[in-house]
Formats: sequence, C-alpha cells, structure tokens
Amino acid sequence: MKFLRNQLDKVKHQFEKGGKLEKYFYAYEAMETFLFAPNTTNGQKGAQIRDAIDLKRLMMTVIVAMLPCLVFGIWNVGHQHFMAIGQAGATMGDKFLIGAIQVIPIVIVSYGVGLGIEFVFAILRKHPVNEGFLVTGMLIPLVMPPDIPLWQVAVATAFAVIIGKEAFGGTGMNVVNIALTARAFLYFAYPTDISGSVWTYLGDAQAVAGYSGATPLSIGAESVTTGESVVTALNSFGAGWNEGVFTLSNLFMGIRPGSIGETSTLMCLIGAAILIATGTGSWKIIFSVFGGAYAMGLLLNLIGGNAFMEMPAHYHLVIGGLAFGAVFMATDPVTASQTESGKWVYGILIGVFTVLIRVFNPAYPEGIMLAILLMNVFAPLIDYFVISANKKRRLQRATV
Amino acid sequence: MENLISIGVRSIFIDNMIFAYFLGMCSYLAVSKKVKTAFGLGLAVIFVLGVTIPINWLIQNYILVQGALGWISPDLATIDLTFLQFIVFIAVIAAMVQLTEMAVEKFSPALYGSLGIFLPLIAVNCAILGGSLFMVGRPYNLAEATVFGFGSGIGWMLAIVALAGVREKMKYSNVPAPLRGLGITFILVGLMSLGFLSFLGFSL
Amino acid sequence: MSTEAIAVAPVKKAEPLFSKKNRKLMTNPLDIDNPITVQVLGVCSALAVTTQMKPAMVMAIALTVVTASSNVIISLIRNTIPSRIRIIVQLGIVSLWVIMVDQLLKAYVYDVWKQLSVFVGLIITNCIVMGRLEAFAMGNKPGPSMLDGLGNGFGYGMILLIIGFFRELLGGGSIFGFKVFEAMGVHYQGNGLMLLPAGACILVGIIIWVQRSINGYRETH
Amino acid sequence: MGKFIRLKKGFTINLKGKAAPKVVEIDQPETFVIKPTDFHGMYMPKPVVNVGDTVKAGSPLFHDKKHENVLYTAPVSGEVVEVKRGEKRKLLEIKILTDKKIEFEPFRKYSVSEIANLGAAEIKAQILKSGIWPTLVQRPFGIVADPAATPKAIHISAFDTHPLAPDYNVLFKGQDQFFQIGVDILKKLTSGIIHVNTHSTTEISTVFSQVKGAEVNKFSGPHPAGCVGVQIHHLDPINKGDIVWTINPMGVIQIGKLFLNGVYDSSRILAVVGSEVKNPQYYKTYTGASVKKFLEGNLSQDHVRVISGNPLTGTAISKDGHMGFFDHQLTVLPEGDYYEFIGWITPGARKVSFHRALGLLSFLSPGKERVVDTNTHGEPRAFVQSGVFEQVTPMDVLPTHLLKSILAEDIDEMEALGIYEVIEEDLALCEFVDVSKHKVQEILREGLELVQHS
Repeated sequence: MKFLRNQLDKVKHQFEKGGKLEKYFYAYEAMETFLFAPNTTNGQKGAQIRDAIDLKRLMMTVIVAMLPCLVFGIWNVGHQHFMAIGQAGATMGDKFLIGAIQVIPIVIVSYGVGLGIEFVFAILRKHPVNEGFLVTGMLIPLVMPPDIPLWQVAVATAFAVIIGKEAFGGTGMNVVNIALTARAFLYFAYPTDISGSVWTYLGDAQAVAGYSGATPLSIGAESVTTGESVVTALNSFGAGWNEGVFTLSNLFMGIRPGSIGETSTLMCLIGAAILIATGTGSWKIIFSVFGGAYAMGLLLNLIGGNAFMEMPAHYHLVIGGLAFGAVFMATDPVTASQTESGKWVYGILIGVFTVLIRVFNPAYPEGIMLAILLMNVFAPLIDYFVISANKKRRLQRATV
Repeated sequence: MENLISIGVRSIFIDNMIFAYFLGMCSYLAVSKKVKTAFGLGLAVIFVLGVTIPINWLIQNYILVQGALGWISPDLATIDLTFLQFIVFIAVIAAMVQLTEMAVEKFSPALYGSLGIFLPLIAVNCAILGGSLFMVGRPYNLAEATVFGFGSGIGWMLAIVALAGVREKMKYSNVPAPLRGLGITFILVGLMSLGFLSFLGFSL
Repeated sequence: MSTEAIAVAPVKKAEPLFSKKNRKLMTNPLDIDNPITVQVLGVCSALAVTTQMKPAMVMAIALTVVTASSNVIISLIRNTIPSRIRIIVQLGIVSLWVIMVDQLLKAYVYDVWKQLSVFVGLIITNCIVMGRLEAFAMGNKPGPSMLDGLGNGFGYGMILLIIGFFRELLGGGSIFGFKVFEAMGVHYQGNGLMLLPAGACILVGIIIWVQRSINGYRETH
Repeated sequence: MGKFIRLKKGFTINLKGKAAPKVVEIDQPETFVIKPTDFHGMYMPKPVVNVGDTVKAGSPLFHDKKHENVLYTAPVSGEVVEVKRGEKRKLLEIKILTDKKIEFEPFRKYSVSEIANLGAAEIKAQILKSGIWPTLVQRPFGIVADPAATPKAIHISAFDTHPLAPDYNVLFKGQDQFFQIGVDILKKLTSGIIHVNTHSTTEISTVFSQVKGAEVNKFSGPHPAGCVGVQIHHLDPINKGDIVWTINPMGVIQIGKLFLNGVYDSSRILAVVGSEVKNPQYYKTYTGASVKKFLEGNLSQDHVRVISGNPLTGTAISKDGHMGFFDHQLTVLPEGDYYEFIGWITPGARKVSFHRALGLLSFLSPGKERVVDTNTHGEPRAFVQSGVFEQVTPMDVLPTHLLKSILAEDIDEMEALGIYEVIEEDLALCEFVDVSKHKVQEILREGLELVQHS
C-alpha cells in the first residue's frame, strides 16, 4: 500500500495545476480516489466532520444488490442453452461456464466503452469522473438478451452515455435512465436483434426438436389472438424439451429465457432487500411499482375482454422484467421523482403503464422499460406539482 | 361511444401531435421554458384545435369535396373545390384565433392577460392546420372530429408541459456550451419521444 | 458544402445589386443565422420529411420557392397592407403559392408528393415563411427580399439534406436510394432509430452541437 | 401553555468525549478576542480603540458603519494589544490583554420594580451601549438584530442537540433570577410572545421551567431539534416580511445582569470536549477567551483540530486561538489528513454514518460513542439526489431544491422554497450526510447574502 501511495505521490505533481499532464488531472483523480480515499479534510468553517458515505460506496451498494441477478443470470443463460439444445443433463459447472463465456464479454464491453467515454469527457470538460457509470455499466448487460452481438452493446452504450448523459452535463444531470436509453436504442435501432427468439443463447448448436424461443410475455401477447387462457398456455409450454419452464414457481425463480439479469423475480427481491435495508433505493418506488402493476392487473381482470386481460394479476409481477425494472431502474435517484410524495405517483404510474403496454400494445411485449422511460419524462412534472404545493403552503401561511 | 373514447385516447397518446408527428414544434420549443406559460399555451391550443377542426370538418364536407355542394343544387354536385382546402382552412383558423382573442379579451381579461401573447402565435402553429389536414384524411364524423380536435390539443399540452417540467429541472445542469438551449432541447425531445413510442402500436 | 456553391453561383449572374451586404443575406442563413438550428423555424417538416434524401430535397426546393416568391410579393405590396390584417394577407399570399406548388408536385412527382403528405400544405404555417415575411419582407425592397428568401430556403434545405443524408445512410444504408454499403460489398444493418422522428430530433441536436462547436455561437442559458 | 412538538427526522451524532458535569476553575487566559467575523450581516466594522488603549469590560471596541449605535464591547478589562486586519484592511479581531481583576464599565442599575416600568427605548439604549445587543440574532438571515425593528416573536432555544453539546443545566445553573429578568425585559421589545423551547426527555433546569411571562414549549427528537430555526418553523414560522429574533439563554442572562447589576458581565461556562481531550469538562471563563490554557496538558495527542463551537457548525482555530462570540463549546477532534487504501469500500462500524450503505455498520450500535476525524471521507461530486437531505431536515422545506435554486441564483425560487426559514445550523446535518460532499452551509450563506442584498 505504502509503495502504491508513494508511486501516486511521485507522479501527482505532473497532473496538478501547472504540471505537464494537467489536462489529464481528472483521469488521474479517478485512479487515485479509487485506490485511496483522499486525505482532504473539511474546511475551516462549517461541518468539521463528515459522514463516512461517499458516492463510490453508494454505487457499490447498488452493484452488490445486482450481483444475485448477475450470478443467477450467468447460470440461467447456461441452463437455458443446454435445455434448448437438448442436453438437460449438463452439470452446474458447465452451465456457469457457458453462461460466463457469453455474459462476461458483454459486461466488459459495457464497462470498457462507457468508462472510456466517461474518461474522455472528464478530460475534455474538466469534471471529475463520476462513479455513476459503475451502476449503469452493470445495468446495461443485465437488460441485454444473452446472444446480443457485442458491437451492438458497444454502440448502444456509447449512444446512451454520450446522448443520454454527457450531453446533459454528466452524472446526476441526465433526464432519462442511461441503461434504459441503451436498451431503448437497441430496441428501436435493431429491433430484430432484441425481439423474437433471441432470449436463449443457442450458439452453433442445433436447437432441440420442438424448441420455441417464446417468452412468457410473447405467450401472453399471443393469447389475445388465440383466446387460450394464459395460465394454461404457460403451464403446458415447453413440453418435451423444457418441461414446466413457465410454471408460476419457475417464473418466480426466473429459470426461463429472457434478458440476462431480469428473469428472476426472486433475485430482484433479494436485491430490493439489500437496497431497502441500506437505504440506497427508495422503498416507496419499489412498492408502488409492484402495487400499481398488481392493481392494474386486477382492474383488467374485472373488465375482462381477452385472454391476456384475464390473466391473474400476480402473473404480471413475474412474467417479464417488471421486478428488475422496479428494483433497479425505477429507483435511479437521478431520473426518478425526487420528492417523497412524488415517488408514490411515479411508481404507481410505472406499474400501471407497464401492464397497459403489455396487454394493449402487441408491438412491445415488454412494457416496463418503456413505462419507466415514459415516467422519467414526467417525473420532473410530478415534482413540479409537489414543489408547487410546498410553495403554496408557505404562501398561504403568509397571508393568514 | 367506445369509438369516441378510442379516438380520444389515440389522439392524446398514440398519435400525439408532438411525439408522433412533430407538429407545432416551433412554439413547442420556444415556449417551454416554464411550466406555467407552457400550460397557458397548451390550453389555448386545446381550445383552438377543438373549435377549428369541427368547423373545418363542416366546410370540408358541405362545401369543398366533390359532390358536397349538392345540398344547394344538384348542378353543383360535380364541383370539386378541394384544391382550395389550404386557403380556406387557414382562413378559418386565422379567423377563429382572432375571434378567440377578442372573446377572451372581452369576457376574461385575466385569462387574456396570461394567454394574450400566445394567442396570435397559434395561427401559425402547424399543429392546428395539421390537425385539420389529418382530419380530412380520416373517415371521421362530426363528433369524432371534435373529439379528435380536443384530444390532439390535450396531447400537445401534455407534451409541452412535460418538456417544460424537464427544462425547469435542467436549469441546474451543466450542459456543454454549444449544446445549450436549442441543441439539448432537440436531444431531449428525441429521448422523450422514445418514451412516448411506448404508445405506438397500441391496439384499442 | 456543396449546397453553398449551388446557392451562390446562379444568383451572381442574375442579381445586379449583389453587394457584400446582400451576399450576407444569402450566406448567414447557411450558418450563424440558420433558420432551423438557430432561429428555430420550420422545425416540424425538418423532422418529418427527412427519412430519405429525395423527399427532403423536394421539400427544400418547394419551401425555397414559396419563401422567395412570397417575400417578393409581400415586399412589393408592403406599403399598402394595413397592419391589422397583415397576418391574414400574408397567410393568403403564402397559401396561394403553396397551392400552386402542391398542384405542381402532384402533377409531376406524384410519389414524392404522396410521401410528403400534409407537409406540403403545412408550408403555409412553416414558421420560416411567416418569419421571413414579418422580419424581412415587410421592411425591405423586393430585391433583397428575394435574396433573403432564397438564403433562408437554402439554409433550410442544407439542414434538411444533412439530416436526410444521415438518416438515409444510417437508417437504410443508401443515399438517394443508392445502396452505398451494398455497392461496396459491406453488409450494413440499418439503424431503425434513424428512421423514427426521435432519431431525427437527436440528429438535429447533434448537428447543432457540431455546428456551434465550430462557429462558436452560444445561447445565453 | 406551551406546545409539545415531536420531531422524527434528523440524526444525533454520538461522539466520544462528552463533558463530565463538573465545572472547574483554573487561571484565566491572558488574552481575549472579539472577532467581527462572528457576526453575519456586518457591513464595515470600524474600530474605536487603538493598540495601547486600556478598556474596561463593556467599553466599546468597534461598531458597524451601518448600525453605529450597535456597539461591540470588551468582554474583560485590560489593554488592547492588537488590532488585526486582513485583506483590504478588513477588521478581523481586536485582542485584549486582561487585568488580573476585571473592572467594569458602569451602566445604570435598576431595581426589579423599576424594570417593570421600563420603556422599550430605554431598554434598547442600555443593551446597545453595553455590547450585549449582538446576542440578539435576527431571522431571516441570522444577522445581528436591527435595533429599529420590532420582532413578531423572540425565540430562545433552551437546549443544544449538536454533537458533544454542553448541558444547559450545567451552563446556566443558578441563573434563574437573571434569566427571568432578561425575559421580562425582552418582552417589551416584541409585539408577540417569547418562546422558551425546551427538550422533553431530559430534565429541564428550573431556569427555564419556572420562567414566567414566556411560553415554554417542549420538543422531542434527534438533532436538529435544538436548532432554534427548526423550533420557529414548528411554532410560528417566518414568512416573507416577518422579523423574528432569537437569543441564546446566555444573552438573556447577560441582559438580566446588565439591568440588575449595572455591568456587562461576559462570564460564561465553557465546555471543553472531544475525543482528543483528556478530561472533557466545563470551565469558567469569559467571552472570547484564548483556548491555550484549557488545552495545555489536556490533549491526548498533537495532531488535532481545535474547533470553536461544535463539530457541525464550528470554526477551526489554532491551539492558541480564541473562542468565538457565540460559542460555548470547545471541541478537539483528530485531524483526518490521511489516505485510506480503498477507503471507499472498507467495511466497519468505526466511522459514523447516517447511511447504511454497504459496509457502513455504525447504525447497528447507535448508542456507542465514536471517535470521528475531520477527513471528508470522499471527494466532491455532482449533486446526487438521494433524498437524504429531506430525511435529516425536520421542516416542511425541501433542502435539495432550495440549494439548487441558490446554485442557479434564482432569488424568487429561493424565497418560494423558504430560504427565510433557515440559516446554516439548520441545514448543517445536510452537509454532514451529503454523499457528494458539498459545502451546504457555505452555499446557503451565499443564498442568504443574495436575497438580503437583492
């Protein structure tokens, strides 16, 4: 440690004002503060002591909360792969191996491209490299289909970081969630690569007879035309090659095809528990997204009309990426509603729109992503009304 | 009835004037710095759209289209005046805007005070003329056209108020200097319309 | 920029009162006074008709014709219009020109006319036309008014073509319908976002970013 | 009958080194200092003494050019040994070398019955002349009260919830009579009432509980329940155009003594606290005392930060520096200028944190007293709205949005969001808990200055 510190100190002056490498100060700063918490002390006036928290730790907490999803996702990619090619007997190790070979490069590309851009902008615009991307860089792979081409991950990440974030002035200033921007970009730019049967990684192997790349959501969407009960369709799906893959318990566990990290409601709930216990994620948002979706599901049950509308409301909580979105995307403090009462409205509307988009919009089977994006746009307006109410209370008091 | 609701919802969310057609962009970009003023302009647009579309519907169906003049005399039934569409529509819109302005000024000076400057602007808001032209292209009846007019207006207001909300929040952000103002607003509108794309393809 | 050359050349011969000041009328709208990226005028159609270069070019020509000719007419009668009803008069004159252009397009390039749909009609409310009438033609002689109209038309057209270029190239891999990548033997996967209005909007933002980084134009926040 | 108000939001920082309830008398320090920089809203302080002059306790030292009748006087008698100026000849401090025995400037003495009949003008004249006036602080802005104004209420916070704060029962023990007289006098300066705000769970000194003619309110909850701004917000909030005065019980007692005894008696009890103090306890001294004698031989190590005031709102001074005018707490903490290898992720319960993020375990044992150093524990970053400011601000104010409006220099917005209701100490906890390490108090003061001078 001492050696490392000495090395850093030795080169530090070159990066400081007047130094040869002054331009690259923030790149150096990022490295230095990553290795060592800085030795700065508080100012002469004001708070002389500070909370032990810092942005890095906050972001790490979110990443740790995502780890269950990542690990499970890696296994699940392998598992689905072997199921689809008819080798149900593959060992746990094989599954992890295949999953890791497929997933880890995506993570690396996402972090590599994102951090690269982050550093370039930090140097150009002379602002500190922000830790925000640590979370974004992990979120992006988790919402990608397992067999996404790496170049698309790179393009999407670059688009999201430059247009979604740096154009707005860097971390904390963006209006829409950056990881969602990346996914939405792919969704609209290369629709064929992020829909259909891409949710299972097949590789070069031949799919087993009877294999179908359908996801629970696409089954739901189909039920609108076939009229078959969604639950029956789900329960009977996969016969022959992947028996019982869409039973309720399996859906909850997440042992099904889907985006790398978002299949497992259980893992998301573990993440939610971590976020809530550590106070890093807003429990209000998480609860209200689930609540809004469930309530909307119930309402549709009451109205009825087609098979998808009649699907039991609790299925909505497990068949797609709702849990992942609610826990990790909707709670992004920068793009969510920033007032406490606004968070309820924000969350509930996300839940409601998710279900509405799923049920009524066959063009986009997964509603949560677009619902969050949409509410990102309206969150400032919600806050505006909450803040106006606060101002009004103050004004009324004055006139009494 | 169900049909009307469907047209209403469709015109507010799915065929949103801003995010689906990018109509009325000039005032949309120019008058969206504050939620309050955005709201005022939005109300004015709702009103003018809601009034001019049914009027233009009547003109279209009873004067302009081929055979429309049949109600005066069968001899006139062969006349097709649709090429006059643009000039007639824009005249109606300009007249309506003028009338609205006068009426508001007379009956509600307070509202006039807050809307005043936006009202004349509306005449050249392409969302208004666009609304009428879209109406012509769709097989609406009068009630449907009215709902469509109000719905389009509400959708436009929703879009401008949302943008204003975001822009008020963005006062504090550190946008790169060349992007400040118009540039970032364009990017913002682009990203916002991605959110609104969720409605594209809604089956009602 | 190629459009710039096209823009300046014919005018040089045709216009005797071509002075430095008048040349500015032509060149400023191309850059620091661009109707779309600076004046925020005529944005709607810039986003709507630019998925391909062909309709973008037709639209640009149509608008240039309407702007320049309306400018001239309004400038000619500028002293006789009562100011109270000037908007209506202006709208009337513009619509007449638009009707003519519309009929011409319908007759000669029907497929593009179909593609442009309501946007030809919407030239009437295109803020560039009205904006130039109000800001320039109402107070200047017909000659400069025409130059101003042409200049703004070209400025508009230039941005339209740039947007159209990128949208068609990135979205479909072609330019004016010519499959560029295929011709080069490269497989190109079209970027669907570019074909959406959202992509156009973001593209305009990026063009502004680049343009203002070069010319140094800044908006006060 | 006073109100009882329960506050839930906030965070009490539990530090090691609280003062034992024992008041000690040692040899008085040799020098005392009055710093114009302690007073907000000062326009241009102008000294009225020169080096070499002898002064008595209560003799004027300087005044502000804006309010020349507000005198700032010597806390002790002796010789002026230094008039320190900074940049642009800005007056920084006036130092007095004290006599062994304090001589007092004579002011008029009143009997209790005379006091009952005193008029506001006469009261103001006497307080102004004595130099006690600056203990009256005006809200909004937290500046020295304007003698020409009549406040709508006067608020006295009778407890302190800051980290390591002294116990007021020790500080003001036996001062019942002076406090009562002080309250009686202050009552004549306001059109409204006097609020004495006490803490509900600790034992309340008779000084406060028995006071007559004032409203005795009770507050419960964590810090900043003791901050008078928070109390005002819940009792009788400040609106645009309102003027409210606040005063520490110390000032009230000094006013009582001024009228009963005819002297400016600046004697006070000072809490010397902090993890690096060997024997944290109370000392008798006077306003503006040199801290040297209290620290000599009393520190457990040398690399420390000496703070006049508490760790959240205080000012760092040198080991032979002097106490601030308003401060009754001298805190000594370890200096934190060290690098910590991957310090941003190492787990532990050693460091205090309001948060419970990964590895911050201090929330598991909230009752434990901790040693905290002055390290920033992180580097400045862009504002990230985690909603934590709102969790430590027990007021209907949105601190994040208020701070942002200040950064944008939007005065209308600041007013609408309630800048009149807060001063630095009310939002000091926000600065403590801030993930992005902003200087919240400094930002707020800039906002207050902006609004004040707009």
